[in-house]
This record gives sequence, C-alpha cells and structure tokens, in this order.
Amino acid sequence: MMQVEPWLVLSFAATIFFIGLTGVFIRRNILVLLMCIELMLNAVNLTFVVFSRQLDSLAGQMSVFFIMTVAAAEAAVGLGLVIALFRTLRTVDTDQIQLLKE
Amino acid sequence: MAWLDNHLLTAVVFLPLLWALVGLLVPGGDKSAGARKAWTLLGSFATFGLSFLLYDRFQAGGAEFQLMEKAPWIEAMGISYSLGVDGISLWLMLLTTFLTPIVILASFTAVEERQKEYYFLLLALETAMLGAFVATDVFLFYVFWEAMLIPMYFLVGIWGGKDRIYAAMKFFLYTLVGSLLMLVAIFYLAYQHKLQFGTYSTALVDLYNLRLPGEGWLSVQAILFLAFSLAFAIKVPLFPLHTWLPDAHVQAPTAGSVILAGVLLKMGGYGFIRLAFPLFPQAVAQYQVAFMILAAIAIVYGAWVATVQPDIKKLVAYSSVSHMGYVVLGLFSLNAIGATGAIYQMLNHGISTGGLFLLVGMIYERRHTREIKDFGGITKVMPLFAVAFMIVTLSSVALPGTNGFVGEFLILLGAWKTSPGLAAISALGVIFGAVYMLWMFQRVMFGPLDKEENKKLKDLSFREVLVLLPLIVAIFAMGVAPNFFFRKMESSVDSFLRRAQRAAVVTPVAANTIEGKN
Amino acid sequence: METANHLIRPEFLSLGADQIHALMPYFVAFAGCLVTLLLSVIRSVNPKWPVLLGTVATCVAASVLSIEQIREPSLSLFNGMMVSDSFSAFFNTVFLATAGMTALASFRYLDRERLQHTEYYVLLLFSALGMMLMTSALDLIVVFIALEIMSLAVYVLVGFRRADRRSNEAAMKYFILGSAASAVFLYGSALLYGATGSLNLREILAVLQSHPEGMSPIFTLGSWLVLLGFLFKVASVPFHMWMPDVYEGAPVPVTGFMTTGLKAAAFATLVRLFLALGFGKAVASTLQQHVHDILWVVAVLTMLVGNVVALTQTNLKRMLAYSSIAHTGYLLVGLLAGGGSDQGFSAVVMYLTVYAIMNLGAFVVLSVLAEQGDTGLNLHDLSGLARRRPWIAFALAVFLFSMAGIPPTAGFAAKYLVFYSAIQAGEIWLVVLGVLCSAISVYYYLRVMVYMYMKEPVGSAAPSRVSFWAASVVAAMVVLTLQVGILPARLVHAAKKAVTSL
Amino acid sequence: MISLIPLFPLIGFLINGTWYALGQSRPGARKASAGLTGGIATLAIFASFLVSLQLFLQLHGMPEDGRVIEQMMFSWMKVGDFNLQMGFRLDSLNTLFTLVITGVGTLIHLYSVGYMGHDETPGKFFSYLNLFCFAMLMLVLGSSLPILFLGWEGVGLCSYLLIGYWYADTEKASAGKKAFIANRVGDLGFLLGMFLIYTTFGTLDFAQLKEVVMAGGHGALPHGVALGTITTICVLLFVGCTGKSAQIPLFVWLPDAMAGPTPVSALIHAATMVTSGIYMVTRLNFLYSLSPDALGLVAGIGAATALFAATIALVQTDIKKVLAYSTVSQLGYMFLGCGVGAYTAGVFHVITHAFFKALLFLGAGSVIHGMHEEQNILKMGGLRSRMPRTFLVFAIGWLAICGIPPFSGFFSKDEILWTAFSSPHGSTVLWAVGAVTAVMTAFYMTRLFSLTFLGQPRFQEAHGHDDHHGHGHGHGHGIHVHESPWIMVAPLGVLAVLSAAGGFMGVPHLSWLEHWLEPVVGAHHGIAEGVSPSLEWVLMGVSVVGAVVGITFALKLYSNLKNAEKLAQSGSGLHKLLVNKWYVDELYEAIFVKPIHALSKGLWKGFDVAVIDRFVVGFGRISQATGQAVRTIQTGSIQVYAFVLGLGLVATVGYLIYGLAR
Repeated sequence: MMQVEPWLVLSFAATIFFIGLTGVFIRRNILVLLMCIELMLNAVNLTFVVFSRQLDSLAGQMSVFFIMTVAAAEAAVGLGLVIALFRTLRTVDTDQIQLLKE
Repeated sequence: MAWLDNHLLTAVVFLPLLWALVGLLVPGGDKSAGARKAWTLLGSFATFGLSFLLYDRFQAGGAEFQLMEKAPWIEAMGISYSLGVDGISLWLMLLTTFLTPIVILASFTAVEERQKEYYFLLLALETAMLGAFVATDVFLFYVFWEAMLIPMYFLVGIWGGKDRIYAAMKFFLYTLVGSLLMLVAIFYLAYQHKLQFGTYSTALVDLYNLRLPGEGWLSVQAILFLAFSLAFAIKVPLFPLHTWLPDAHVQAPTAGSVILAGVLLKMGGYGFIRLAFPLFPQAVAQYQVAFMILAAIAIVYGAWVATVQPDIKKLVAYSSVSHMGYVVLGLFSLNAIGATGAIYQMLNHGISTGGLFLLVGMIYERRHTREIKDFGGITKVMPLFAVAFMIVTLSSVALPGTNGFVGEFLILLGAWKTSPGLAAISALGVIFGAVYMLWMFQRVMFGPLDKEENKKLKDLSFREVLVLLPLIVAIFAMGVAPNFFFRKMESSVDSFLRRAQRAAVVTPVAANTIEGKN
Repeated sequence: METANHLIRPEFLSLGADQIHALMPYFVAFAGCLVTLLLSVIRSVNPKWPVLLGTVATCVAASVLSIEQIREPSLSLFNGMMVSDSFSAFFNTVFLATAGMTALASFRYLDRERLQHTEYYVLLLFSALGMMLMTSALDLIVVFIALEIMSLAVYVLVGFRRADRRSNEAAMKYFILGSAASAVFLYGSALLYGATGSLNLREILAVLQSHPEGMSPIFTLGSWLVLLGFLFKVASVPFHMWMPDVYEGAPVPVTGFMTTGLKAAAFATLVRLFLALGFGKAVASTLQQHVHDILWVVAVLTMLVGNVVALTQTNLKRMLAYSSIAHTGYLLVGLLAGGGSDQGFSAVVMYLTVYAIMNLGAFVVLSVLAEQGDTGLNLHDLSGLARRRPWIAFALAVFLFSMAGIPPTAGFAAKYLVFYSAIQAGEIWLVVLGVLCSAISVYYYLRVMVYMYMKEPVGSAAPSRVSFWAASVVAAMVVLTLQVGILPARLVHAAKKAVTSL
Repeated sequence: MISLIPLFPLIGFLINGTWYALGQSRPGARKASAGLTGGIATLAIFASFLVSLQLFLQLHGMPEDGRVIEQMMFSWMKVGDFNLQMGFRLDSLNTLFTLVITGVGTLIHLYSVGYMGHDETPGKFFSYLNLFCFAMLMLVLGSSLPILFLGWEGVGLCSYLLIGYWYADTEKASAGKKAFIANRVGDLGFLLGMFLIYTTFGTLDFAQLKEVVMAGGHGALPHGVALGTITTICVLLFVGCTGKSAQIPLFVWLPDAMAGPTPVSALIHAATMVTSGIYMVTRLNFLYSLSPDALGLVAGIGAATALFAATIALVQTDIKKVLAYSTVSQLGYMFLGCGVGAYTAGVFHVITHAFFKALLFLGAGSVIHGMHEEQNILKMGGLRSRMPRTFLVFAIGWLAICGIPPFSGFFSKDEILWTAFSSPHGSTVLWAVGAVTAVMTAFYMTRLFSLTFLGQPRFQEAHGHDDHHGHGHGHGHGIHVHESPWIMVAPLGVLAVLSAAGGFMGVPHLSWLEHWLEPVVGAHHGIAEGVSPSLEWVLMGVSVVGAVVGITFALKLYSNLKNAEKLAQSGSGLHKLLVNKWYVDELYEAIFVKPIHALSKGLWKGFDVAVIDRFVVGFGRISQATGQAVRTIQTGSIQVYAFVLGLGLVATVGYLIYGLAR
C-alpha cells in the first residue's frame, strides 16, 4: 500500500480551502458561491481526517460527520435563501444584489 | 431631621432633581405654566434655603472636608459615594443655589414653549452642578461633571438662538474631548492607588497621598496634570481653548448663559483647585509660568476681542474669557492672596457676568436683537435698567467698592508676588476691561435715542427688578465686606495651598491630618 | 482502541442529578423550541398567541433557572465538552432575556408588517439555544455546531421579510460571508486539532502550558483562524463589511436581536477561546505578542472606522450598525485588557450586558418608529419627535446617551470599567485612542438628539400606536440603563463573579 | 467721628439717588425740583463741612506731634498676613483737603441749585455730586493706599457720570468715557505701584509705611530696599497721578471733560478731584523724597505740562476750554512744587487754586448761564455792564490766577517758583519754565477776561425783558443777557473773598501753612547751596512784572480783535498747531486706539475664527471626510466584502508567519 505523505494531503486540503475562499471573492453566481463554501468545508473535513489518522485519534473523524451534517443544513438554508432571493430579484448574480451599500 | 443632619449634602444636591421629577407630574403642557413656574421657583428657593443650613453647619477652620457622607458605591473598584464640603465649594454651592432662583425668575417671560422640559432641565442642571462641587470621589465628580453637559446641551439646543444647534454641539464636544482625557488620567490615578497602597480607591483624600514621579516636563505627573488641565482649561475657558464659549453664550437662552457663566465656568477653576493642584504639585510648579502666561494672554486677548464685538452678548462672553483668565492667574500664583482672589473672582464673575447676561436678556426680550448698533440712548426710556446696567458694568470693570475689585486686586497682588512682569501685563486688563465695557455701555445706553423701535421700550418690570436686586446687593456686599466670605474660606485655601505646594518635599501627610482633625 | 475507550466513559452515558440540574435551562429552552414548533403548525386556531406565550414562557423559565446558576460552582458536562459555570449562566440569562424581550417587542411589529409567521419565534428560540450552547461549549466542534444552530436561525430571521429585496439581499450576504467565516473557523479548529491532538479547549490549554518553549506554526495559524471566525461574527474591522448591510436589511427587531444577543454570544465565546488559546492568561510568548499587536490594530481600526463612518450616516438603523462596529472596538479593548488587569474579562461581560440593554431598547424604539417596510428611519424623519412623542424620544435619548457613554447612564459605567481595566493592563494609548473615538461618536449620537429635540416637526402623520409590550420593554430598558448607570455595583459584581469561574 | 465726613454725602447720595431712580426716573414721571434735591445735597455736604471744621479745630487744639485722629472701622480684606483695614486717618494734611472739598463743595452745591434750576433731572445731578464728594472724601481720608484707591476710582466714576451727564449727546458721553479710560491707564500704574509697595514693605497703610520707610533714619534708604525699587514705586504711582491730575501724557481727557455741567467742572475738574495726584504725592512724600530721580520726573512732567497746557490755552475760544487748559497748567505747577520737594507749596497752590479756579469756573458758568449756553468768548464781550456782579468776582479770580499781589494766587505761585529755583531739587530751567508759564497764564487769562467782559458786545442783543422765555432759544432772536440769580452769585462772592485773601495763610517766611504741614511733610528743606536767599525778592519782583506785562499786552491786543487776528495770521502754522492742541488727540488715536482696534479685530477674525475654530471644526471635517472615504469601500458587493475579509486574513496571517519566522 502506498503511503501518502500527510503533509501532501494537508497541503492539498489547504489548497482546496483557499480555492474555495478565492472563489467566494471572484465568482458572481450565488450557487457557485455556495459550492465554494462546500469546497472549503470539505477541505476542512479532509484536514480533520488526515490529522485524525496521524494522531490516531477518533475525534477528528467524528468531527467530519458533524461537519457534513451541518454543511447539509447550511446548504438547505442557503438554497432556501437563494430561492427567496430569486423570487424577488430575479437573479442569482451578485452584481445585481447591491441595494444595500455604504 | 436626624436624616437631614447626616445627609445634608445629599439633601441639598438632590433636592432640585427630586423637585423637578415631582414637577413633571404637573399636568398639561404649557397651559399650566403658572403652576409650573411657581413650583420650580419654590424648589429653587427651597434649595437655597437648605444651602443656608449648610452654610450654618460649616465651621470655619474646622476639618478640611465637612458634613462628609460616605457610602460604598462600586466596591469592586473602590468607588464610593462620598461627599464633603470645604470652604471653597461651600461658596460655590451657595453661588449656584443663589443664581438658580434668579434665572428661573428671569425665565418666566423669556421661555414660552416647552416649559415642562425647560424647568425640569434647569433643576436637573442644578443638581449636577451642586454634585460636582461636593463630590470627594473622582469618579463621582466625573459623573456629575459630565452629567452637567446633558441639561446644558438641551438648554442651548432647544431654547437657544439662531445657531443654537451648532453652539450646543460645539459646547458639548469641546468640553467632552477635554474631559475624556481627564477620564483616562483618572483611570491611571485609580490604578496607581492600587499599585501603591494595594487597595482600590478613587476617593480624593486617598488619591492625594499618591506619589507620582514629577521630574521633568513630561513626567507622569506632568502628563496627568496636563490631561486634567485640558478638561479644566476648556471649561474655564483658558486661551486658546475658549472658542466654544462665545458661541455657547450667545446662542444659549438667558438662563443658560447665566448658569453657564455663573457656575459652569467655575467648574474649571474648581477642578484646578480640587484636583489638578493637590494631585500634581510638582507638575503645577513646573507649568506654573506657562499657565500664568496663558492666563495673561487670555486676559488681554479676551478684552481686546471683546472690544470689537458687534453683539452685546458676544462681548460679554469674551469678557468672561478675560475675567476667567484672572482666575487662572490667581490660582497659579500659588499664594494665599492670589488663590483667595481667584476663588473670590469666581464668585464675582458669577454675579456680575450673570447680571450682565440677565440684562442683555431683558433688552433682547424687548427688542429681539443684541446688535449694539441697534441701540442707543436707551437710558432715556429705561432709566432703571440703566442704573442696574451701570452698576453691573462697574462691577465688571472692577471698580473699588464692588465685588470685582476685591477679586482682581487680590489676584493681581498675588500674581505680582509670584511674577511682577506677568502681573503687569495682566493688569492691562484693567484698562481694556474699562474700554470695552464702557464703550459698549455708551453705544447702547447713551447718545441720542434715534431708533423708532427703541422709543417705546418699557422699563424694568417689578419681576425684573426682583431678579436684579439680589445681584446688585451682592455686588456691593461682596465689595465692601469680603471678609465675611473669606472667613469660611481661609483654612480651605490654606490646605489647598499646602497640598499644591508639596512640590519641594513630597511627604504623605494629607490623609492623616484630615482624619486627625476630625 | 484506546481512544475509543477514552471517549466512552460511564459518566458520558449517565447524567447525575447535579448535571441534570445544570442542564435544565438548556432542556427548557430546547423543549420550548420543540413545543413552539409544534404549536406553530396547528391550523385550527391562529397560533400566534400560543407561540408568543410559549416563547416568552420558555425564556422566562429558562432565564430564571439560569440566574440561579450564576451563583453555583462550575460543573463539567458531557465528558468535558460543555461546562456549566457562572459565565455561561450569566450569558444564558442575557440571551434568554434578549430573546424573550425581542419576541414581545416584535409582536405588533410583525402584525403591522404582515410578517406574523410563528416560525419567527421558533427561530428566535433556536438561535438563543445556539447561543447558550456556544458560550458553554468547551469543545471546538460543539462550538461550531452551536454557532451554526445560532447562525442558521439568524440567517433566516434576517431574510424574514421574504418579499423585500433588501431583506433577501441582507440574508444572502450574511449567509455567504458567515458561512465562509464559519469555514475559516472550522479550518482553524482542524489545525488546532492537528497541533494539539484535541478539540477540547481545556486540553488545548493544557498542551499549551506544557510547552513553554512555544508551539508549532500550525498551532499559531489554527488559533488565529479560530479567533478570526469570531472576529468576523463580532464585526471587527476589517471583517465587518457584512454588518451594516445586514443590519440595515434585516427587520428592525431582528437587527436589535443581532446587536444584542448575537454579539454577546460571539464575544462570550471569543473570551472563552481567547483564554483557551493562552491569550490573556500569563503564557508569555512571541505569539502572544504578535496576536496582541494584531488585535491592537484591529481594535483601533474598529473603533475608528465604526465611528467615522457612522458620522456620515443619515439612516438611523445603518448609523446604529456602524456604531455597533465601534462598540465592538471598545469591547476588543476590554478583551485585550482582560488578561492584564485585575478586572479580568468582567469589563467585557459588563459592557456586553449594558450594550445589550441599551441597544435592545434602542431597536425596540426603532421598531416602533419605523413605518411600513422599515422606512422612515432617516434622521429627518425624527424631526421634532420630542414634540410628537415625548416619551419615545426620551427613551431613545437615554439609550443614545448611554451608547455615547455619558453619565449617569449604564454606558458610562461600562465604558469606565473597560477603559479602566485597559489602563491596568498598560494599554494607555489604546485607551487614549478609545476615548478620542468615543468623542467622535458623541457627535452622531447628539445629532439624533438635535433632530428629535431641536428641530421642528415635519409632516403630520398620526403616530402608530405603541403596543403595551413594546412599551414595557422600552420602559424596562430605560430603567435598567439608568439604574445600572447610577448603581452599577451589582452588575459589576455579577460580571466579576461570572468571569472568576472561567 | 471722621466717618461722618464721608457719611453725610453718602446719605445724601442714597436719598437723592434712590428717590430719583425709583420715583422720578420713569419717562413722564414728575421730577423733583432742583431746590428740593439740591437742598438735600447741599445740606449733606454742608453737614460734612461742619464736621470737618470741628475736626480741624480739634486737631488744631492738639499738640503738634500728635495731630492725628484715627478711626478704624472694620477689616476690609484679610487674607493670610495681608490685612487691610477700612479706616480713616485725619492729620494736618488731609484736614485741609476735607475743608476745601466740603467748603468749596458746599458753595458749588449751592450754586448748582441755581445753575441746574432748569435741568430735567436735578435729582440725578445732585445724587452724583454727593456721590462724588463721598468718594473724594474717602480718597483723602483713607488710612491706606487701597482706600485712597477706592476713592480715586470712585471720583473717576463720578467724573465719568457727570461729564456724560447729558448722555444723549454722543460727544459728551464719549468725553466721559475718555476721562474714565485715561484715568484707568493711570490707575494701572497706581495699582502696580501699590503692589510693589506691598511686596517691598509689607504694608499699604500710610502710617505703617512711613514707619517702615523711615526706619533707616531720615533720608536714608530702608534696610534691604534698593533705590531703584523706590524710584519704580514712585514712578508707578506718579503714572496714576498723570491720569487723575491730567499731566502729560494723560492730560487729554480734562479739556474734553468740560462737556459736563459747569459746576462739575468747577468742583471736580478744578478744585478737588484733579488735585488728588498732588495729595497722593504729598502723602507719600517720605517715599518721593528718597528718590531724586522720581522727584526729578515729577518736577519735569509738572513743568512741561504747565508750559504745554498754557500754550494751548493761549488760543482757545471756548471759555471753559481755556479754563480747562489753565487747570492742566496749574496742576503742572503744583507738581512742579512737589517735584522740587516743596510739598507745602504744592498743597498751598492746591488750596488757592481751588478757590480761584472754582471761582473762575463758576463765574464762567454764570456767564454761560447769562448768555444762554454760549461758550465761545469771541461771541461775548461787554458783559461788564450786563453782569456786573459776575464781572466783579471774575475779576478777582482773574487777578488771583495771574499772580498779582496780594491775591492768593500770587503767594502760592510765587512760592512754587521760588522753590523751583532754590530747592536742592530745583534748577534755573524749572524756574524759567514756571516763569514763562506765569507770563502766558497772565496773557491768556487776560485775553479771556477782556474778550468776555470788556469792549463791545459781539452778539446780537434781544430786546424786552422776558426772563422766563429766554432760556434755550437765544439764537436767531438775539440774546437777552441777564445777571445770574443770587443763589449763584452768593457762592461766587464767598469764593472771591477766599481768592483774594486766601494767600495770607502762606505768606513767605511767616507761613502758617508750612508750619501746619510740618508733621506730614517734614521741616522746610532749605535752599540749595549757592543760592542767595535775597534772590527770593528779586524773583518775586520778576514774576510780578512778568504777570503785569502779560496782562498789559493782552489788554492791549484784545482791545481790538482785528489786531489779535493779525497776530494769529502772522504765525498761522503755530497758531493752527495750538488751536488743534498740538494734535495730541490725533496722535493717540493713531498710535494707540486705531492699531489696537485693528489688532483686536484681526485677532478675532484672524485667530479666533480663522485658526482656533478652523482647527476645531477641521477636526470634525477630517473625521467626516475619513468616514466618507471609508464608506466608499462599502460597495454593496459580496465579492468586495469577501475580498476585504480575505485581505484581512492574509495580512494577519502573513504578519504572524513573518513574526514567527523572525
């Protein structure tokens, strides 16, 4: 079995996390933004798993389950909000959502 | 009565506020104005009466702080509700309780709208002012000090003149900025007490014992002193921090101006006496000359600028800058003569400038203008007014026999003992004071009565005479018998000086002697 | 499988009587959530009254239970994942009271705005429950879950005005940025876990203390990201951008709830995290110094930006949003000072309580003043308010003076305590900047006073009636603001008590 | 007992003042008559004259060394070791002043009853007049400098009030203000002098001060006090004198002060108030005598003023202005006397001057009254026959001031001239200046006299005898000149007698006055080395001849006005300079008033408003502008928000990593 270096996976997770984060500030579509957030959460999950494995501790892996659950709830709420928003604004483009400013 | 015996100060301080709160129950808006006026006036008289009890109980030469009250307040931080009165605050309190009924009486016709709030605020303001004079805990002092701003802010902002909002804002912010830095210094002091004595305390008598490094221009003492001084100098106001005053004075309603000049400005001087000097003696010695120079500038500058004012009220406001410069000069002379003179001048200024504002208010009510050029020859139609105006003017120019002379004479003499040169410069105020006052008087009261509007002016009413009479009596009484006032002041001035002159030998004597005396 | 054994301990499975007692507020609150949720689906009668009553009853009952617990000793719960101590009990009281008051004060507002959906109350209760759990959590994952319980409920509440574009927009912004921040927090947790092998705050601290030579960079990064998640929630500069928009877009009572409950919860948790990560307590290291530096700058920026931008605002709601940022700044000063002063974090606790009181009051007043669709909250709409509605104007004046920190109001006492402890901690410059910023703040608070008291009334719109409940909430807050301002000793004492249990 | 002296006028003031203010002042209220109010006032001052007389006699009966009556009433100000008693001390010096003040005062009060008979507000006038007497008596009776100062400023106030008595005339009101302010300038010096005395000697009480100063023995400096200090004190106090006694450079107010009613000019601006400077210098002679420099200054200023004012008086056409400049000039004389150490001579001249100048002023008042408020002497003439009684008394005054023996002026003036020459502090120059002044005095007084009373009338006379309608509308219809009523003439008579005979109290070598004043000013100082006593007679002769020459020349010149005009034209530049009073007012206006006014305005607009306020408001503006700037970041775009968040994250993390790496 091939041994994967933990730091490699961690770096990978970190990269994904930052891709997600960067996505939040460059993408305009709200649905994509939701996905970016999922991306960040999953990067965290990956990190937890790696640490869990490395530390030989179950707590990390258990956390992943909680996070996944919460992420699901979050997505549900997020999508609900997107729908509500779309109903009133007829758009999911964040550039169009700038009523509140300054 | 037993309660009153032990809590006389609390009673005097909070009576006006309580009275005002009850007064809120007087129903209706401006319809029941008569009842409201009567009630408020009665309250201010009651306070005045009660303060006489205070005068009676206070023993000249007794303990430094008398009629003390102390109750724990915020124990966690060593803050206590502690009150005490000494010979200096005694008179300032009496000045406050004396002026309040006068301004209330003077407001009867001047204020016609929103009387409920107006009279409430006046009495609330009285409580805050009295509180600041008797607080012997810095936290408590600060609370009263700041609380004063609120009623004054509304008095200026609601019942003031055309630019009232600008003036109210300026007044509030100017004074606040100064006092906030004082607050920081208070924190520091309180913390130092904890460090040096192991307990929390913000009581003055405890803080007096602090030993703070005082060498050099930017020592701890000096910085703290400057922080305190900023607050007080703004309040006094000392050149160049005076520019809020003309605006606030001019825009404020008459009562506001009187209280502002009569009592609020005294807070600055009082703050120097109660806090800045005794807490930071070395810094005081260090900055003595600097402050005396500023005071001398204030005296001359205020007088000069007053000369060219087209608005009577503004002229009086600048005259306040000049007069209060004397106070600072006297205090920083650091000798008994100067200090006594300064304290006396604070009382004088309350009476005479208060009187001037009342008089200006009276003609403003009649003519709705304060521009000097709109007047002329008023003596002809308002001879009684002219008499009163003349007397108050003379008090303002410090004619011997009036109160103003005693103050200025002692201050200049005291200052001369410390620095003849600065005293001589300051004494120029004697000349310029006469210049601006008499010139204004001449343009308003003398000359031909050539304006149509002025020909029908009514002379003082009986109520207005009642307003002015106590002030005029006070002007002469204080001019002829200052000793009556000095008597209860003397030992307090001594202990003030003793503390303020600790610069040379820093010995922790204060607290022991106070308790020892009791 | 030692770790598994380690996890499954007998006390985890059984709850002792004292633990049940300690958990009662949570149980009651949770039960309240469920009951009101069930009540709201009843179709036969209009559920608004029962739900309101249920909500208020829940809040009252739970907060009464919490108040009692302030005096009780700390108790570790659920295998150390939670703790019931004075600190959490104190804040539970604050959250529950805030939620209850908000519910009461919203009732007529919702009627007027045609938003009377019972989910509103349920969501309030849920978010309160989330706050309670969050402040008592000792495990980062529990913190996260509680945070999400709270946040998800609040996201929905912010967007509660479904038909309103601004409300939707606010909710969306809040949701996106909030989720991102949660993710950042979570990532930080993961890194901490990696660095210390534990997600338990006490254990993390223990690890930290056993390594006086310093921790790995991963720890540093993790702890900062964890803190950052909460710095976002409390809206400190530069993580504050969401706040004005959200505050403006949300329905007024929700904004009130957010500025009070949510901010208190986030700060309370921040205090716990702060302590757990070794800041504040005497664990000196370069890391401490660096985080201190960053927080110092953040605090100053927060005070400054909050205040100067508030100066330029003409909408009251948005102005209060910026002022809320400024208050975050003062709280950060307290946080920075917490470790170095004898007052500890009690100043922060005190300030949060006072801020909750005055802000709740202010927002209830705003909800009364607001016209259909949360309009009519511009400054000039307040012109002559003192003539039209003297008591409302008076109440708002009291709250604003308190926010400005003018004695004799609670705000002054709180600010005094915060700055005083900062001086003790040696943060003199921070205090000087702080008081100067608060001088700036006075200007915009006073400007409201100018409109209310010194300008002539405009228009002649008949004032809407104030509901009895909203009025009593406002009255209570006015009384509290003045009472705490004049006699702050008890609250100071309680706050001290709360932090000693940490 | 002493306190009664000022008390009576004070009571008179209070009665008249309160009555006027409360009862008569309202527009349209009935005014009390001059007879009644004047009666009260006259009684008050007369009572005080009686007390003064009685006290004088009491003093007279006491042994020479102990001629002091003291009355300490209460402590005025007591601060630490500074204890100021409110008290009076009467000795041989001020008893003379009280007699003059109350005596001449009574006469002038009496005269005023007639003079102010048609005034609108006699109650006010008499209350002021009484108040003045009160203050003046406080001034001379006070036992210490501050009390003297109390009176000093008090008389200044009354002077202000009375000069501006007809306040509706802006010019008159301005004159009052000018007087007050010029006096204030002097008072500044006085105040500082007092302070220096207190810090040097530790007391302000005259008796104690004298004791301290004389402790070192006669003529020696007190221990530990530098001569410079004493000189400074004396100069500072003398600055006060230049204000009050109208000396260079502060004399400018006195001529303007003639705006007041004529009795006021007589009482305040001739007989009493303006001499208080001499009183003070004499009172403090023990100090002045220690400092030759100070004495020199006093004498020099006195002589210069005497000459300077006399030159202006030469060409004035307003009857009162001439008298005013003559007063300034005579006051200069008195200072000249004091300045050469001849305090007695100074005081002597104060007294005789009080008599004859009061007489002249009141006479002038009578003329003005008779001429219906005409004051220009060029429009008079020939009044001799129309106002015979006034003519007679005025003539006596004229001769007295010219220094014709045996009228009083001769004795006092001569003594001053002689001492100016002979005293150790004196010099020929001082004498010469005095002598020239004397000639000029004789000239301009004769000019005045001649133009007023002699020759032919230069005004249109009205016919008919409507005494009652005459007042106020003389112009256009011609003037009906009438002699003044007895109530005015009678006091003139008394003063005329005093002017004629008053000099005999100080006849050279037999001087009662000198002896009487010895306890205060010390024995006669003798004469300087190298001056022959016999010169006294020579100089006396010279001065009399000078006076006669002056008189004759003037009589001759002004018998025909055309000659005089020709003379004026021949020296038109000088004439113009003199008519315009050497342009001193204009000079002061240009170097003090205008620059300070401009500066004040500049400071107000340029510093208060432009600098301080701009700074304060600017702070607010900067905050606001920063707010606006920061606000623009808040674009409303989620991306921007997230970006800022990310930026914060990266920056902080970066700082941490950088910090750890270091």
